[in-house]
Amino acid sequence: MFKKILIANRGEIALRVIRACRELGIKSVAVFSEADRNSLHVILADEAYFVGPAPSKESYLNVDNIVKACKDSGAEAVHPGYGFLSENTDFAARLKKEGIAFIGPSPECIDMMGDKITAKKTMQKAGVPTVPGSAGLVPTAEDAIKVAKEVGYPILIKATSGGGGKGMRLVHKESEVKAAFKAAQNEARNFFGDDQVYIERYVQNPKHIEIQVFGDKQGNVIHLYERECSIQRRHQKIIEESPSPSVPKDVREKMGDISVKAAKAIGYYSAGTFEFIFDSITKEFFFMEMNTRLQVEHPITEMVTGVDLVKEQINVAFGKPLSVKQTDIVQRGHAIEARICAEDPVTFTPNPGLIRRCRHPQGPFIRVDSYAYPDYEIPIHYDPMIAKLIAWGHTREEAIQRLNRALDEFTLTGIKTNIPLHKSILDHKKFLDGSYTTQFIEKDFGDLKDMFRFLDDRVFLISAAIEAYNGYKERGSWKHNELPSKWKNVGRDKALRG
Amino acid sequence: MFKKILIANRGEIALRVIRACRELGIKSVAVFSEADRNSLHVILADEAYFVGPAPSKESYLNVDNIVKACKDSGAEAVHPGYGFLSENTDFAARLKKEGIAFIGPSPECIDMMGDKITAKKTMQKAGVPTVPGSAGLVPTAEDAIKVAKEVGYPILIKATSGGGGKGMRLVHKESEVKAAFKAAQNEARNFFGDDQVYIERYVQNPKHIEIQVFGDKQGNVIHLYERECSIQRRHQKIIEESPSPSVPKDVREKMGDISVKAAKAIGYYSAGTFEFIFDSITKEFFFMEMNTRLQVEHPITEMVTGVDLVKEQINVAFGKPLSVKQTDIVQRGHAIEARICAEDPVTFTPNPGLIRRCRHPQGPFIRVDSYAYPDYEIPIHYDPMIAKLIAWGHTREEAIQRLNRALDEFTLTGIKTNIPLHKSILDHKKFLDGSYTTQFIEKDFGDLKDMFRFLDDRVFLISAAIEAYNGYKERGSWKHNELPSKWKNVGRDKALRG
Amino acid sequence: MDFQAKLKGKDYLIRVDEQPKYWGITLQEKGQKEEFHKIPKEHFKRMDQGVSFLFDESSYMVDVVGEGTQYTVYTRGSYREIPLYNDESLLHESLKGGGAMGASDSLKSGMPGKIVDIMVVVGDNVEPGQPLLIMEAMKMENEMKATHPCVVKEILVNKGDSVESGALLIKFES
Amino acid sequence: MDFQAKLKGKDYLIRVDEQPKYWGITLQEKGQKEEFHKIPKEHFKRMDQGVSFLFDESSYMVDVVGEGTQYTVYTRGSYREIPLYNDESLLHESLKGGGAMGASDSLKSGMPGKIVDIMVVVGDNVEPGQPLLIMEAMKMENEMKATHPCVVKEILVNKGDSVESGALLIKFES
Repeated sequence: MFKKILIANRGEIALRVIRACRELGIKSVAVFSEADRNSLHVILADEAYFVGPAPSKESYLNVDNIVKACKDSGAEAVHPGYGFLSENTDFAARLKKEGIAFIGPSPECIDMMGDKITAKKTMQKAGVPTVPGSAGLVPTAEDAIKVAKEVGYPILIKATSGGGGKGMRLVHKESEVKAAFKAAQNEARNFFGDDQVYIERYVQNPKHIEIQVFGDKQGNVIHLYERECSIQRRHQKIIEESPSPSVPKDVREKMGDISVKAAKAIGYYSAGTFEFIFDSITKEFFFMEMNTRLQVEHPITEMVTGVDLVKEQINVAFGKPLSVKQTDIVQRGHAIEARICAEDPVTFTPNPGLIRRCRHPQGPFIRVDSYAYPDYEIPIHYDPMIAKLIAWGHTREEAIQRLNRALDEFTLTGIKTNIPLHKSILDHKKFLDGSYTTQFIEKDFGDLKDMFRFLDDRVFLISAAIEAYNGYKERGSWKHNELPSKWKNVGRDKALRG
Repeated sequence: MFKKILIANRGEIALRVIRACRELGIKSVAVFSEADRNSLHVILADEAYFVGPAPSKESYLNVDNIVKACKDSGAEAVHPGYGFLSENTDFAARLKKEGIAFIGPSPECIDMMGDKITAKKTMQKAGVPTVPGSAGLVPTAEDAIKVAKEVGYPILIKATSGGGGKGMRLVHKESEVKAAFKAAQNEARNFFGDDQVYIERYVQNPKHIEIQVFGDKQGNVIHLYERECSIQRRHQKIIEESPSPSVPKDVREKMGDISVKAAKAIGYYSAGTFEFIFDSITKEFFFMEMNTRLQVEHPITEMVTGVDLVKEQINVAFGKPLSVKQTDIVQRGHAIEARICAEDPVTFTPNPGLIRRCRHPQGPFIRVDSYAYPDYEIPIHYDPMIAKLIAWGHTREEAIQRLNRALDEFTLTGIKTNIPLHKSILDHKKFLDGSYTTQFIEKDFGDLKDMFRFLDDRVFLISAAIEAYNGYKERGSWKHNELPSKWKNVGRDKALRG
Repeated sequence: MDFQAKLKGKDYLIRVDEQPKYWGITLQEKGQKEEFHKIPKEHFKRMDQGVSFLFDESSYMVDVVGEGTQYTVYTRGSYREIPLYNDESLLHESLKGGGAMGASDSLKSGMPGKIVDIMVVVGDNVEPGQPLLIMEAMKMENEMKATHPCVVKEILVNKGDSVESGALLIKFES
Repeated sequence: MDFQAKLKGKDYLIRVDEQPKYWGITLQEKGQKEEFHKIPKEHFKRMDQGVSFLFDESSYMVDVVGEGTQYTVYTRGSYREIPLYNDESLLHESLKGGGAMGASDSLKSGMPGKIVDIMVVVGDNVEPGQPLLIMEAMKMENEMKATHPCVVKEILVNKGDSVESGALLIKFES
């Protein structure tokens, strides 16, 4: 087995890989940017190497520096996590050249699936159904308008190198095309250094259903059933669950079989995910893209199947066959994941800053993957997701109840988080009955401010008033007995401003 | 369903019950002594009532105060946790009189199993094999010597009201009987207000195997297989696992069937545990006692079966039938629990005090039930167990690896804990091959100081020296340049004292 | 000590009366009856983890951040932002002559981040919903739009600037 | 600054040499070769959670508690208790005339707790292994026994007393 693995990532996913390494008796090497010297992955890894300034381009995306850290530490393999260099063919190829194992699929598979047009064509050949769209790249906004007329609105403008919602824009009518096209190109250039885009029809009433597949270098491929990730905003997933409440047993098996067949067709090994757009009425499904990496939401699959996907990745990268067969994969119970982000739950704007108090949920059937700790300052340079909270239950209902109580237990102060949003989603009729689609947040969720309905407002008002009083008292800026006491009059006669 | 439940306990088990209540949509009421105003169960419960001074007798064991808190809060039911009033017939009977539901078995069952001699006779009648011992109570040390001659050394002197190792003494030869007898009586009087004791033969090479049973008021009884709890010191469990590495499949089924039959014979409902002494060579098993409450180690059963035992207790107390049938109970994978105690791992003396830093393990297949938090002062009045760390794995080997990495991740400073002891046990040949018995710690474990072998001592030495230097510097009590610099001579010529 | 507070668009009056053993709290929502709460000091206890607050027989671990007239109160995974004025600070605000929560005549950044693009110039007449600038923080681009018709008076940042939370970005005249 | 330390029965000499950008640490186990470590200050970084220490290309979060000559160092779920003397404190100890880690002529409590029973009286000749008193802490009774033959000189506690960790309980003469 590998003796030492370098993790070319940060945050919770770096912790996830460190844990797998520890359990396998492998030394883990963290890398960190200037902004991350205090980050938990540096603290928990066996070793830690500095790889550059705060901006990702100069550190976590800096291939030379990462390779140098591998050589300095003597790491025999690299786990890329998700994001950053995880789906970068050049990086995978470079490691191959340097004689360092890449824990992921072959560069050829990354390449093939990384270009969304090639991916679509390949999948069509392998017999996987796909959504109608542009025949290839769309060079200008004018071309986009032409293509859109053929495919029909609404359309999606998508970056060929994009992922995770970056470099993607939904357009409902012709007048919006120009601005959206530019925005998608800008974002794509900014994040991926490549501004090529294409166009697809936007399927209505859609659900996001994805199939986890896993292959080894011996040619075995299995699937680990589906995840539903339809609770999204701006194509950023918020809540995921497995199994999906909408996919019938026979469709689930069919989606699994098609995915395994397709993965075999391209000689895929390591963890991979086939994303489908699923019509909640007709139960049709269309291939969207394949993610050639570990997904953020992989824990829900682990919770229902009992399989440790990261350990399997490491084993497969070393050349071992899969430790489980398709017949060993049984979905037991139900798992739901909530992505906890440092952001304003009403405006969705990121809210990095200093964490004051932090206490994570614990207890039965709760899993926490978090890199938050008290007095940690969340850097502004990276993703706002600071934790994943996963609950398992015998039934979907129980899993929801558990997630709810774990959210109540989660203490994270000093920054705003989307916990109130999660609480509100878990309370929504369309979530509870499973009928939600990817348009849930935008169309069905309703008044965002309503998410602050769960607690007694008086608790907040009284706490603020007593602490404000204590503040004045401690600063000595106010003398108790000298204040005129006209409260009742004020209360009855005078309105507050604003 | 109940609208409000009072939890007559503290620490991690109070948190466990609060969580079950939250998931079921039931309001939880905490009670707290003077020493526990800052304790986590007070913080996490929906409501909290003061029940008396720090000593347990005046608060958590004070039936009148607990009943008053029930009435003040309007709680319809009481969960007693383990310890304290959990196996107190008078308490259960008093609640019945007051019209408050007791979440546990009937007072009659508690009574019957609480008196260990009656329990033994009842089980013998129900066809359960038992260990030879005194026919009844042993009033004096002289009687004890007589009985011991018939039964044969080594013997155990046990308090009839005892539990958890309290009021119990192991005696190897006649000369030790007198002191041990007195000690057992004292402890029993002190903790249970009852100094009656009896004697049993001490089975050699023994394993502690227990069967979890569960009954409802409709007369259904199921078992949830076994737990092995042989890693003990002074009859206090340290590590537990499920399934046991020593119990063959047919014996496991037989133990389960006998336990279910016995529980049915006494009309048992709620959670209960049959403790057996298991001969690791002959695979014989003898009934030791029945615990008529939730066990500390119940999470390992939850992890392998997926059943939430506390929720089942609440449902059954309300009158609902069990939510699962015997055929639904499948052991999946392997779970191990480590009890994290505030104690010196070498001397086993309790080490209460102020927790400085505290960071709990997280990640895949790890469960933490802890009431520790940073800057919390552990009171001296209660049990030293502050957390339970549970790991699940596909195999026993994986569960051990996970527990190991989670122990490495556990940061708890300012107090001594038994984490180094756990690390050492998990590294021991007899633990790894599963051949350990209840005598493991005393006979096989070896040099206790050896548990400090895992980390580079230089890290500790250098850290201490730099921080000591910083301390001197910050206090200004030392001037850098004035110190004579004769280190090399000192280093080579002069020995350290001590 | 008397405070005026605002929460969810409602106005409140809160009197804090400190006694040796308890807090006397009088709370009144505008237009509603006042309610009085006698809160034993033991029930509002400052601890390292925040304030442990037993209120209405419920237990909360509360964290209050802020000073002056802006407070954020966190508990049970949620939070509230509460503007809070006592007589003195009300006076203070009135001297400044501005409505404390009045209509916004400027655009401030709601987060620390980087200015990616600016779509307006000084003198522009902007309509509600019109994009003003794009900020990037935590890998996310955020388009900031006008909320009411106004004229751009001054732009205080340049493309590429890094700004702190609360920084003034654009001034308007209505 | 020079320290003498003791760990696991071994004696060490440690020199701490503070430079603007690094710590120069010379470490020598008695009878062994000395080793020098140049530790960049960025690699031994005080944070709220303790000290983040990158040593020998491994990462530790270390918490050091203590002052004077007794330190406890915690990391990765384990800890070490380290007596540490610099020249000045060695001098200090020698003035007191007692061997710092010499044979014990007294019984001290190893934990905060309550005295449940005392089995000896002043003047008793006690043998190794003989029970002296019983302390209770966290529901556990602990019998404290003599480690070497001696005579009870003074008993400083009474049955029922609550005592702190480290409190002197019984004095002996050998």
